[in-house]
Amino acid sequence: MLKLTLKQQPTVPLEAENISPDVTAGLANDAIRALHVHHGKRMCRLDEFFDVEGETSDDLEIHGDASRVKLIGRAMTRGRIKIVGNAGMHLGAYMKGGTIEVTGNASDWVGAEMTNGLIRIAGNSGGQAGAAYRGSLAGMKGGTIIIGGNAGLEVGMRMKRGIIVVKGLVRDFAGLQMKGGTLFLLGGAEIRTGAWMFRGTIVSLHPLKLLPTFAASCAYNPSFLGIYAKHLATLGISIPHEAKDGAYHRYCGDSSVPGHGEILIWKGLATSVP
Amino acid sequence: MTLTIVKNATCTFCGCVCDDIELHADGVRIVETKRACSLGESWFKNHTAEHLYPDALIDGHPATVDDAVEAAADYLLNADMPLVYGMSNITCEAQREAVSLAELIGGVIDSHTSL
Amino acid sequence: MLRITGGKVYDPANNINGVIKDICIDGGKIVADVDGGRTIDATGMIVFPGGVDIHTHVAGGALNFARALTPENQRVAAKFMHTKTTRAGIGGPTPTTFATGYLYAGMGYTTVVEAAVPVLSAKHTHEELRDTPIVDKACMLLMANNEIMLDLLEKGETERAKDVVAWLMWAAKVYGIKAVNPGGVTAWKWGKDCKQLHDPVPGYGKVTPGQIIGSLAQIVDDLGLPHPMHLHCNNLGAPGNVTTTLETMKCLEGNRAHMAHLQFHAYGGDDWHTMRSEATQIADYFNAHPNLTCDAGAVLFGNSVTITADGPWQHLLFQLTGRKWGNLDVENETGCGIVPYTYKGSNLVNAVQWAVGLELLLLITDPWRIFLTTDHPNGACFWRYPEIIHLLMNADFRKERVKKLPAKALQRIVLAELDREYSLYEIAIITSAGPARALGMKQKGNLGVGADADVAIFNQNPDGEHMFRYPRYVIKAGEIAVEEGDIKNVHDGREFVVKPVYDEKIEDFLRPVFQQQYTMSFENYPVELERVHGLEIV
Amino acid sequence: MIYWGGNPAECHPRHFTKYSLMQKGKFTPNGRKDRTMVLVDIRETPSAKAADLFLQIRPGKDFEMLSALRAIVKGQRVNEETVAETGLTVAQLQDLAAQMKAARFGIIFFGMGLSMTRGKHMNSAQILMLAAEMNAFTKFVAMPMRGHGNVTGADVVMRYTTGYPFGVNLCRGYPRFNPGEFSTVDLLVRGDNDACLVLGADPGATMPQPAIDHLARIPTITLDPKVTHTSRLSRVHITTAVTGISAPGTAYRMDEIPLPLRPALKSPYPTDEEVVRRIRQAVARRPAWLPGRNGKAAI
Repeated sequence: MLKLTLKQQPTVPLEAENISPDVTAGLANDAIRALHVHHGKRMCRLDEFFDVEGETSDDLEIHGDASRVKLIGRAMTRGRIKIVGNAGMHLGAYMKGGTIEVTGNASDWVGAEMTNGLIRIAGNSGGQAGAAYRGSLAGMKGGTIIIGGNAGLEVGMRMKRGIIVVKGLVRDFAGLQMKGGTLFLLGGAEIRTGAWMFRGTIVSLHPLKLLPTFAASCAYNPSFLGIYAKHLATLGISIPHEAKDGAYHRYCGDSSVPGHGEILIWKGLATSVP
Repeated sequence: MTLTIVKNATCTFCGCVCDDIELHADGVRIVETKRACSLGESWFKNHTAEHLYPDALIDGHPATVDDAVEAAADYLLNADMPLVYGMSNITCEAQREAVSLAELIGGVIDSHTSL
Repeated sequence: MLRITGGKVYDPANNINGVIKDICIDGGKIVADVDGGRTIDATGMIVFPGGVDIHTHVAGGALNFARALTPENQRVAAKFMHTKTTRAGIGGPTPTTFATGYLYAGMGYTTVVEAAVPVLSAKHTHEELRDTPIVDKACMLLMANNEIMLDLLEKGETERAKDVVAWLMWAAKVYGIKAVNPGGVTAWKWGKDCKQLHDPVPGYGKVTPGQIIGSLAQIVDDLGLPHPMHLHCNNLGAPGNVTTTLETMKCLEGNRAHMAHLQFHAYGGDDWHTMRSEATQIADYFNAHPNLTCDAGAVLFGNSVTITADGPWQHLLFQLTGRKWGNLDVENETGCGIVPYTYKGSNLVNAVQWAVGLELLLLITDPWRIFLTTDHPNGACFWRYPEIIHLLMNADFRKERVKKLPAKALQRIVLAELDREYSLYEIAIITSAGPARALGMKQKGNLGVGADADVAIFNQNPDGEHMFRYPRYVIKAGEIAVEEGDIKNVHDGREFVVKPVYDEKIEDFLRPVFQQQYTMSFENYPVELERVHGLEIV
Repeated sequence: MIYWGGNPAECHPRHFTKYSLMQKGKFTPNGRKDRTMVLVDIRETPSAKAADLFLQIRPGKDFEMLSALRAIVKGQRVNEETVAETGLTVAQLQDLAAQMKAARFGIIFFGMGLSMTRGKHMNSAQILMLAAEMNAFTKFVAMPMRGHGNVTGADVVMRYTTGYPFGVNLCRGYPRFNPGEFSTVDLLVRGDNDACLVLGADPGATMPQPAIDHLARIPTITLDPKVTHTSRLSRVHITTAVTGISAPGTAYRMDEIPLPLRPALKSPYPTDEEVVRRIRQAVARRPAWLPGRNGKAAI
């Protein structure tokens, strides 16, 4: 395992797309120390900011408050990154495989436009997790993002495939312009959830304030949730899906687009139809 | 004193940028505006050609423009991530210079649009 | 002073076909001989006059709007780093101004014509051209939907219309006149289009697209402009538009005209399902009518952005693609639509479009009358021209490509049957000598004594694409601008502007009309001379 | 003609008379009489007097109402109860949709009441999409009502030089764009910059406090015709001539039409253009910063 310890807080954001198993694996520690990072406009050596210890491998651990270190694990295809602390923007953006774990919080654009792999944030995340960058046609196209705490704006914007689970509260525009995939909101959402969604599924365990362009279609026990529940159970997440408590209100929309997305709101907590 | 009359002047107070204004100026201030709206009129009349402010300030003290320009260049070039911001009340020619400067100092450049 | 020695020279304007001879340069011009100075040993290389792009969209309000509309293209496009000599920029379908200059020069092109400028935003176009380095520039003024013009044609006042056109040209500081979907863009302000050449334009009683085309071509000829009317026909891109195109060409008999991006106007069939190539029909007519020139407007597969003053067509394309759409209406003058588009080899319609561009280039027999363009960025990006050159020079390679098209497409095109291969001499004509002649730019597109010293030198290579993508040297105005892919010397290009003769009294007619119809002051309307950088009045 | 979240009567006083509502046109010979004007806003501003129809919506409900309107235009279903929460009824929206479709040429001007409230650029995107979709029925366009004088010019210039309209990061030597990451308020609130050049703006008076605090912490340089709040927290202030009054040049109207400036006064101060050029030249005299040629595009 390779261990990077942040020894000096960057004064301006540090861009470190070279912190990725794809780059470091197979390199001697001295070569890793000499990798480039960008401190604002200056190109620096990695060891100006990080102590490098341990053996080179696919397994990377980062210690310290890396909340100003951007682009960790950008486009990684394999291996594991564990961040003991916080992570900066674009964590695992364009990720194609492997695992990223964060014990603290992450910033915006976690797993943006990722195609595969697993990202797990224990704390809160910023906005645009699994989203499309501005102008892009599609956000995440595969893989899984699990956020233990709250999340910001536009989570899952334009996502096409894959799963996002947020245990805490998400802010506005969750699942904005969603084209597919599944978004689990275990802690509810603020407003405008599923705006402009074409396809895909948003599952919420809390009542949601929906846009006027979503229409109630029915209440039922979606059998497909059983398959998701089984998969999510392996990641330590449970969702109600059994016959006794697994009933959901189903809404479809967004009719302004017009789209064929669905929002499932768990009946257990939804005392009245929103 | 004779008045300078400028026809088809352009008002840059709001986004309409009306270009049919007539201005009468006495060398120091604009004394009359024709066709300008109330906002435009006060915009034109509130600015004079008087030397009301120091040419430049460094750390709050009056300084020459030359010294201020050198100080600015040092600060911006030495910074790791300088920011150039504003640009909505300056001319396109100045904006063009600002982009060129931002490139030279390796910074971020942004306008009011992002607000 | 500079001497290029040992290279095989292709200078079609002077009938020089692959002769090894020296080219000497002094004071930015080609001269008979020089004494001293640097010598470039071009042994094993070919020497071309610098490329001339007769129809491209590289500056102006519409293109700039497209830049804002497509950050996703910029994000993945080639990046131009800030260096000691060059400015930062971005390539892709809508390159930044600095990158545009570097990209053109990097491909051996030294003159470009921005093909669509409205008077109202001409100031802006010139600002952008000022920041487009190295290459020389000229622009075409959008005229066929100008309401003042149409009103005059409606009343039959063609003499006055001629003065108005001349005045507007000088006001906008342009080189030529462009007509886009005559009448159709005006109709678009009503949400309509002009599909029939001889039906009145919506909002008018008498004037028809056919009449606009005829009158404007006559005006351009009467004014004696160096370049004929530059025409984008009605019904662009629509299946079956070959009828309109042929009718249009008939309206032009007796006048000169340049048919822009002819590829988009050579389709048969009744709808998208039956669309087929009519390149043969178009080429047959075209070959028999020497009053016409054209450019290909070829399509290549890949990501692009379509930008055209043809507003109604763009709305249709927006509905077809369901992607983004930008629309600009320019007061009384013209309009514009912008839709990002991806041409796919697997798509039947796109496959036909790809073939039609090449078919026209191969079926039109006189290379002096058809020029290489992609209607950048509509059909493909200009920096992909070398790919087309390779397709033209190598029939085997082309036929391999044709085989990859959907089987259905093969029944709709004739490309598979065409064996013609372009020679280097012919390539020099369609990329440089021909467009320069059609533009009436005598100092461009040739290497004769007195011509501008714009020279492109390529390592000879059987792979045409590779050869033309990476020139060994590019010389602009006598200075080495590009050496082995590196930008060596960045200087500002010039801009060519025509000052046609008009009756000064026309301002007395225009001023009241203008004050009634425009939101801008008449005095602030013309482009000031000092705004045009490197101005050269022709 | 629809004005949405704007108050032209007070903020763009000549908009009605010179550009939009009152002007007589070739196809609208009777000026105002040939037009229908709708105002959508959260309160009855003086602009409402000019309107044929005033629709008062509840604050922060623009997005919801626009969603419903887009659906209604397309003949889709909407939820009556949630529409009612916007302060309007489905019937009112249906009537608005019908009027819009009946127009020969429709235009929506949207102001900061829309683009600066919760949802921000999504609200603008929503209204632009509505206008685009209206073209299936009749001719329709939409345009933002830009506030500050030459903010449009800044967009235009940045687009052709860098490819992006605002918030452009040149730290890696080529332009990058990501609103929210490289936009000023976010940068300053996070404390990401270590120097700032302010050109003709007064963030010290208008921005959130954490952003102002950061500007005071780092070397800030301000160019302005007056000594402003920002000047007072700056290390360097340079007084400049006033755009259009004593400084010549070009400004863009909100529809991206460039206009020449004709200054009536001669300023004792240099222009912004001149000062920025002098700073650039001063930077160029120092050892150059050049970007590291490292790898591929980061974002």
